[in-house]
Amino acid sequence: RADDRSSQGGTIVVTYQDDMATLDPAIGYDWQNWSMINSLFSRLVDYKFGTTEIVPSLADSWTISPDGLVYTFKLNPKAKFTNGRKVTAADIKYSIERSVNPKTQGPAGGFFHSIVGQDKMADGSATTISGIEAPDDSTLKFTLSQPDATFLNVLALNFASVVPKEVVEAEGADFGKKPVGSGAFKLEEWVPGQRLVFSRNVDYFRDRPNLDGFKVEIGQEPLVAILRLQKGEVDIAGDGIPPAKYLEIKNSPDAKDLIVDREQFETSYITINTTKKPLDDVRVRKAINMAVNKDRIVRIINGRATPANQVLPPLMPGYDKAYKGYAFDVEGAKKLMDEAGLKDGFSTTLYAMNTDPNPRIAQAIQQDLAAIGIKAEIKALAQPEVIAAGGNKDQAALTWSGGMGWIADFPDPSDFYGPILGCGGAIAGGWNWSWFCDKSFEDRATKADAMSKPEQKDERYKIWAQIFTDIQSQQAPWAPVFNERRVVAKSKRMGGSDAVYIDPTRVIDYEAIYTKK
Amino acid sequence: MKRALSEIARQPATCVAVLLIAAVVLAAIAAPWLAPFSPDAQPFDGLSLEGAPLPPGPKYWLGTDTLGRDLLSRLLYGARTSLVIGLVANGVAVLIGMTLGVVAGYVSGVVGNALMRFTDLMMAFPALLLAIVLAALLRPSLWIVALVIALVNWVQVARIIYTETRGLVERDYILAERSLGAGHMRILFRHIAPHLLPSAIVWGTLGVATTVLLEATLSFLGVGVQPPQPSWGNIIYESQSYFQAAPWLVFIPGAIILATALSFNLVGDALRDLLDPTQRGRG
Amino acid sequence: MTGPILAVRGLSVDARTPEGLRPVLEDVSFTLRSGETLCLAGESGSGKSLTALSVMRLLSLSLKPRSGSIRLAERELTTLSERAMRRVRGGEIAMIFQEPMTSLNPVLTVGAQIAEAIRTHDGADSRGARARALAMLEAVHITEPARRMGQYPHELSGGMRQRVMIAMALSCRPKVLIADEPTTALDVTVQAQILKLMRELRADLGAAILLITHDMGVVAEMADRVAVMKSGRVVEQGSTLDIFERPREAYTRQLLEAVPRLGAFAGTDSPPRVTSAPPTAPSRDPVLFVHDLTVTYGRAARGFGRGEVSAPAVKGVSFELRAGRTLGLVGESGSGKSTTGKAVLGLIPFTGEVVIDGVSIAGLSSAEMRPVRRKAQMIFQDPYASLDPRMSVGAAVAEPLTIHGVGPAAERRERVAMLLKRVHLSPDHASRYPHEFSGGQRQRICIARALALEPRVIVSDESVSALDVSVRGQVLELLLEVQEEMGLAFLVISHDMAVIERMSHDVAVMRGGEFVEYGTRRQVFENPTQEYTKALMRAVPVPIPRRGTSDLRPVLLRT
Amino acid sequence: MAALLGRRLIQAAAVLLGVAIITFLLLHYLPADPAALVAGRSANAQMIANVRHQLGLDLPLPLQFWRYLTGLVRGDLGRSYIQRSEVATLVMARIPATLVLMACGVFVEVALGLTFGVIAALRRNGIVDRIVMMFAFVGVSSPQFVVALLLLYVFAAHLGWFPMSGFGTPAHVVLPALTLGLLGAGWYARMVRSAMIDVLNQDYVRTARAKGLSRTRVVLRHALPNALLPIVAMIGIDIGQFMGGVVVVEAVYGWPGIGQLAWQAIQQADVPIIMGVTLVSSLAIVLANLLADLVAPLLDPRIRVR
Ligand SMILES: Nc1ncnc2c1ncn2[C@@H]1O[C@H](COP(=O)(O)OP(=O)(O)OP(=O)(O)O)[C@@H](O)[C@H]1O
Ligand SMILES: Nc1ncnc2c1ncn2[C@@H]1O[C@H](COP(=O)(O)OP(=O)(O)OP(=O)(O)O)[C@@H](O)[C@H]1O
Ligand SMILES: [Mg+2]
Ligand SMILES: [Mg+2]
Repeated sequence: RADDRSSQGGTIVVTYQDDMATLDPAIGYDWQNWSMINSLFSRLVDYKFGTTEIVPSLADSWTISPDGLVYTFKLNPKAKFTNGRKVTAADIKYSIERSVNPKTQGPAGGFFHSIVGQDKMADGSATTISGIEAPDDSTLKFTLSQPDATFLNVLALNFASVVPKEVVEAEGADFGKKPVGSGAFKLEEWVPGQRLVFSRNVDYFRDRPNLDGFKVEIGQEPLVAILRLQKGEVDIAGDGIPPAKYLEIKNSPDAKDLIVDREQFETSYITINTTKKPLDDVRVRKAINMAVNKDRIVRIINGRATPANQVLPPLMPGYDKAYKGYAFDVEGAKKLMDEAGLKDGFSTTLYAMNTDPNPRIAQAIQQDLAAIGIKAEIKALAQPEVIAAGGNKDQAALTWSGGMGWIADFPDPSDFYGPILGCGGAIAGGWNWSWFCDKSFEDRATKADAMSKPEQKDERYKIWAQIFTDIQSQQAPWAPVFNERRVVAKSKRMGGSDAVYIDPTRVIDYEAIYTKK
Repeated sequence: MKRALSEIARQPATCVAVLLIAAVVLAAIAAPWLAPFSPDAQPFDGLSLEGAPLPPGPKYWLGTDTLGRDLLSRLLYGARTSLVIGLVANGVAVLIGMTLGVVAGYVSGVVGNALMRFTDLMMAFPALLLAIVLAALLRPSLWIVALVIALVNWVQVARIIYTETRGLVERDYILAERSLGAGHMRILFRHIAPHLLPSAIVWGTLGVATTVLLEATLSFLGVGVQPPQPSWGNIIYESQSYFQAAPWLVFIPGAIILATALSFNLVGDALRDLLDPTQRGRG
Repeated sequence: MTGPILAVRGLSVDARTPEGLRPVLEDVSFTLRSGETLCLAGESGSGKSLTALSVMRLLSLSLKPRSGSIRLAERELTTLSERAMRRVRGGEIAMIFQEPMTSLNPVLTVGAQIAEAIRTHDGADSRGARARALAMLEAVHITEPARRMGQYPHELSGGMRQRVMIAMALSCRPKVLIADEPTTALDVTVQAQILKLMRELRADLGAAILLITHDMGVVAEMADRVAVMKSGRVVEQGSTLDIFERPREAYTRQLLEAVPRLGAFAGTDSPPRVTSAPPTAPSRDPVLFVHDLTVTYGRAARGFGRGEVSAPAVKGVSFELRAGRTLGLVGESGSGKSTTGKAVLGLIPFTGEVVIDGVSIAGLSSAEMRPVRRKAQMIFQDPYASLDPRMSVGAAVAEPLTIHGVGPAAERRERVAMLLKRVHLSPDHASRYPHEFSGGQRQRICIARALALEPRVIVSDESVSALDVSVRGQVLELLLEVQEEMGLAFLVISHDMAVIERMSHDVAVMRGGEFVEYGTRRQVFENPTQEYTKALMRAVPVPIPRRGTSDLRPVLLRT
Repeated sequence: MAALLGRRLIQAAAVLLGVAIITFLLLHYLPADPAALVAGRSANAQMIANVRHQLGLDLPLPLQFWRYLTGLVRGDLGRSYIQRSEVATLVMARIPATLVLMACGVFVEVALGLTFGVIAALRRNGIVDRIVMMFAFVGVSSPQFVVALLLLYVFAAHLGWFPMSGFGTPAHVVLPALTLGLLGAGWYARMVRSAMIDVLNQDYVRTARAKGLSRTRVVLRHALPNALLPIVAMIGIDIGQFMGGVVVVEAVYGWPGIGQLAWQAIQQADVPIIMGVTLVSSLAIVLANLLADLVAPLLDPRIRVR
């Protein structure tokens, strides 16, 4: 569009309801702070805006040893922290170790599992990770215990962001409130419960972001945020458009200027506790898969998603176009129930988060299950309680993942296996709420991840696709329901491709978005 | 009794109120027969193609909710829950409040004092928390929510009643009763409690609506009635943010709650005048 | 003298009742010249207060003037605009009310309340107003006027409060002062002072006084002319002398006879008998024996454990009371009469010895007290306050029977019927509620309730002082009657010497919580040893019109 | 006076301790595992255990409580699980906003309540009275969230008289305070009405009128102060009832107060914050009642301790 030319500068207003948790890259791990942390700090490698393609960042260049076990990075000399100090290899080593260090109480530890010595660091028996070496200020060398195709993706995670040791030690636990990084923006002001003000980092080592800065207003009720957005008081409503307002906006004349609606690496599903009678019977699990009327559920959320038939979202490499999953088939489901000897059904509980639209979806599921004789009592609770229930082997039988649906940390199918379908996640407090742990699949998974060479990429994806397809068709530990599209509401003056508002890995690319002339 | 009826008959407003209450109670009892649909049924045509709830129309008289369920049917069934909450829970709350208030006010000294401190504690205590924990520990049910509400709402009443009682015990006729050798129980229940009835009624009726709404908050937190069981409170609560897109989902139940509460209030006032012999033959 | 300052002509007022309008004032007419005192006399409910309120145009909404004219000098008040009327109120016509306790605003200082009146009418600035308020307080002979200015009503005694009311009323030098039972709620001694004060002030200010009272003694003492009211009408009107010496109406005569005359029973040891019942042989052993009784309030935790220990309200009181006899307890307000009465029935904690019919009640549990309660009963000052307004009269009378589980319901009903007859009420009153009775009837109900258990002792605390003369006589009769028939022992508490004289065999005079004088009626009344006793007796207004305005009796004891 | 104050202070402390204990117990049974939450989605058993140890959640309950108490004495409310910063600072940062909101809320409540209560009393059983009481009732029985949104749509979004959300200028506080006050105003109107009716029948009101005072003066100077006595005690109680409303109002109007913090903490099972907020609000309530007890004597000389 003609007017859609990037204008350097300008500051914008972004709103969220919840208070900002923390901006500490070793800890921050939610929707809200992910993109801000991303813009405050920099990492060895990064993604090209709006894509999943790895590009150099702190690292100018890198080499991978033939066996795929040693990664060596050359750092960009221009990189500086916002406190003026140069970024050195030691900083990066320190930062990653910090992420793994249990004292940090961060969620990141697991991601770096393939680095030699991560385990010792994680259980507190070592104070450094032997697999990370900084021979000189501008060279960094990682040694892996086994080849890992996703290692570069891991290094592109916020958890691998570089932080200045001296500041971290000075601030201690408050670093998350007074972050200092080497990213595109820096934090100017943080008024708890009210706003955070970010401004452009003038001596950013990569090309400057378009915006001079952005202001994040928190405690903003989504409905009100949309109202303000319509009045032009707000540029991005971070919590998206609440269901109550969606249709109104969508059908309004200037919808196309206001709404960014894009697919993401997301699947919303029902976990079926494979250890709980009678759900341990695969036929029952298949019956459940057939019973759920996904089209209607999608309609309930105003078509803001596409029905899902498998674990992986369509965007994800390894998505099996051939596999159609279980079609909606009440009769078939009933038959399976018969075979399982449950002609007159059984009663169970369905956990779900208590924020709209999840209770509604849960009720839709409840009705569908009732149709095949499964009486599901709904427990609509706050997120932590649902997570606790799911992470407790003998509590949650069925759990609707909506609102907490699995969103990939990086664009690789393996990310959909480990924590949520692998044995590693099937622990008290873990996220494998189906408690699905099958040795044969474990082995296939580790094998697949070992194929780290670039040329093996496509083959590897094929293997993963097979794994997920088999899991569903043989074991059906999940009933995938839909792949939710992310919807962001932005003011008319905001420019930039949809991709930078709904970035597959960063959520919002504060570096890339801009205001129109 | 006859007097009662004639009294009420003299005030048209009260008559309307009585009829309305009767209607609500009837609706609650006869819901299965009156409701055109099952309250939980989510017919496919209950939502527009875009998934929007349907406004009142020929098929769904009061429209449908955000799951495409018939609002009328849900309101009819919801009456059951909400009556229990608004009457039983609220009633129990007032009862507890009265008992504690009266006792605290009557037995001055250590016991009374202790009771008031306990009231203070309850007043300072975050009720929602209790609710959440109960929600998770117990199997949520209508009776839990009733319990919680009772536990939450008695405090104010106790406070008010307490001060009133303190005034009453100074009165001469209480002394007269004691000089006749009346026991404490007799004085408390035959000679003090009746005089507190007016305030009890006022607070009771004022409480109807508030408790019905409070129930919704609690269901949201997971205590008490869980979906799909309807209650007037959670019908509003579920869709309160839709009040622009689907006003009928908020304002129809809202109006019903209000009307019911108002009726109870009117009847309560009438009742108060009836039960007060000193009102007899006065203007 | 010139024409009347206040002239009321054919005043009629209706009360709005559910059944429609009910006349409460019918064609009331009278005139008032400046400098003169007109008394409105008549029994309770005869319309005295309504007349006064009509003049002030302060009738409550449930009352509606029908017809009549009220002229203040040349001005017609009934048609005056509300603003103009406001200038009249307090400015030209001021009013004093019956209840000094409740007629002053509890949260404002005395000074403020008086000054307010002055400012509203004379537009004085606050300093000026306060100065004049102070002057007024001096004028009403209140002790330490300067200090009173800053005090709150509850810190003053009844007498003081009434003085404040008067100061407030006269602060704007009104032409007319309406006093509605200004002394009824006060002690005799205080009453005497207030009446004297009003006489003085009338002399100084030359204001005309419309004095409302049902006490013919007061009338005789104050009035130049009298208007007698009965059920909303003025039945007789004339100079005080005429009314007293040549009453035309039977009702007027009845009023005059009802007035107890102190010394009427001089020379007798026991009150004249009213029944033909054989006199009970005075038994040796006392029904009530009290030794060294002392009561101190404020020990028990009151309210939130607050309560400072105060000086004893009753100190070392001893007396004994035998069957069929009456001990009269007299003394000024606050002297400890009621406290004594409550204590001997164990209604309040006390120290010392109290023996009722052989049982010492000191430190008995409420359970142990029960049997004793059957033997000793109490009749309270305010019959309305001492009846549960939400309980039918029948139930109230049956209450003691129910409490002590006497007989089956049916029998109780009979007993109640009998008791009601006993106190000259009809049994079918049982289903009515207290507010549906007159003061006298209510007191009868209380008596019936007290008699229900056929007690040996009855403590009667000011049982008749709330009733007006005509009724009072009947109730006293009733009490004597039941005493003679049932051989009861009475402890009669009153601040009215006449009542004491009429009722008692023995008399005790209380002051500051102690017996200052204790002896047979004859001793105490015919040759009192204490100056205080004499003062009490002198203070009783005598229903003999006084000629001239000079003050015959010295006024004692400043409040 | 001092003695009384002292005693009430001790009682207050006792109440707070009680609240602390109960809350702590309840939170212990809160069915959410902080350790797991903190450790995150991809944690293994080992890591969760580590975190649990770090947070001291593996200690026996009494010891945990003791630690908390000792911290409390030092004014240390612990650190938030989610936000990782000190609860004390988080709460403190929120208090001013909530205080402002509450103060204004109470003001609106009392102002409206008094005005309409008095009007109703003066016109008792008249049509005005009926209408006022009717509205009072509607106020009491309407869902606050909806009221809040309605006001916001009408006065902020459409008429644009007030800002839609935020905090700072007086204009910001109007709508939140109004929403918060409307509910309570109903209660007050009712109580003031009955209190006023009582007082208006008192002898001293008649006396005041007999003095020739104007009606307004009689009402404002003589009747109202007496009618206020019972109301003051109510305001004390009220603060407690306010908390619920505060949550809703703050959420809708983006008011940066305790309510939002509390609600979010509950939604995130952020135990230390819940604990802190509970204690602070309890403190507020206790203080409010204390204040009411201390103010009463100022209004009513009869209960002044001499
Ligand atoms: N507000 C009212 N509404 C209806 N009737 C009333 C009202 N006030 C007084 N009355 C009636 O008017 C009559 C006269 O009352 P009023 O107060 O004048 O008697 P009173 O002579 O002053 O008696 P007392 O000596 O007891 O003061 C009584 O029968 C009373 O019941
Ligand atoms: N409940 C109480 N608490 C504290 N002090 C009291 C109480 N009742 C009475 N008093 C005080 O005890 C003293 C005696 O009071 P009491 O009522 O016995 O006097 P009284 O002779 O009955 O006066 P009256 O003739 O007005 O009835 C008074 O000084 C009074 O202030
Ligand atoms: Mg009178
Ligand atoms: Mg007395």
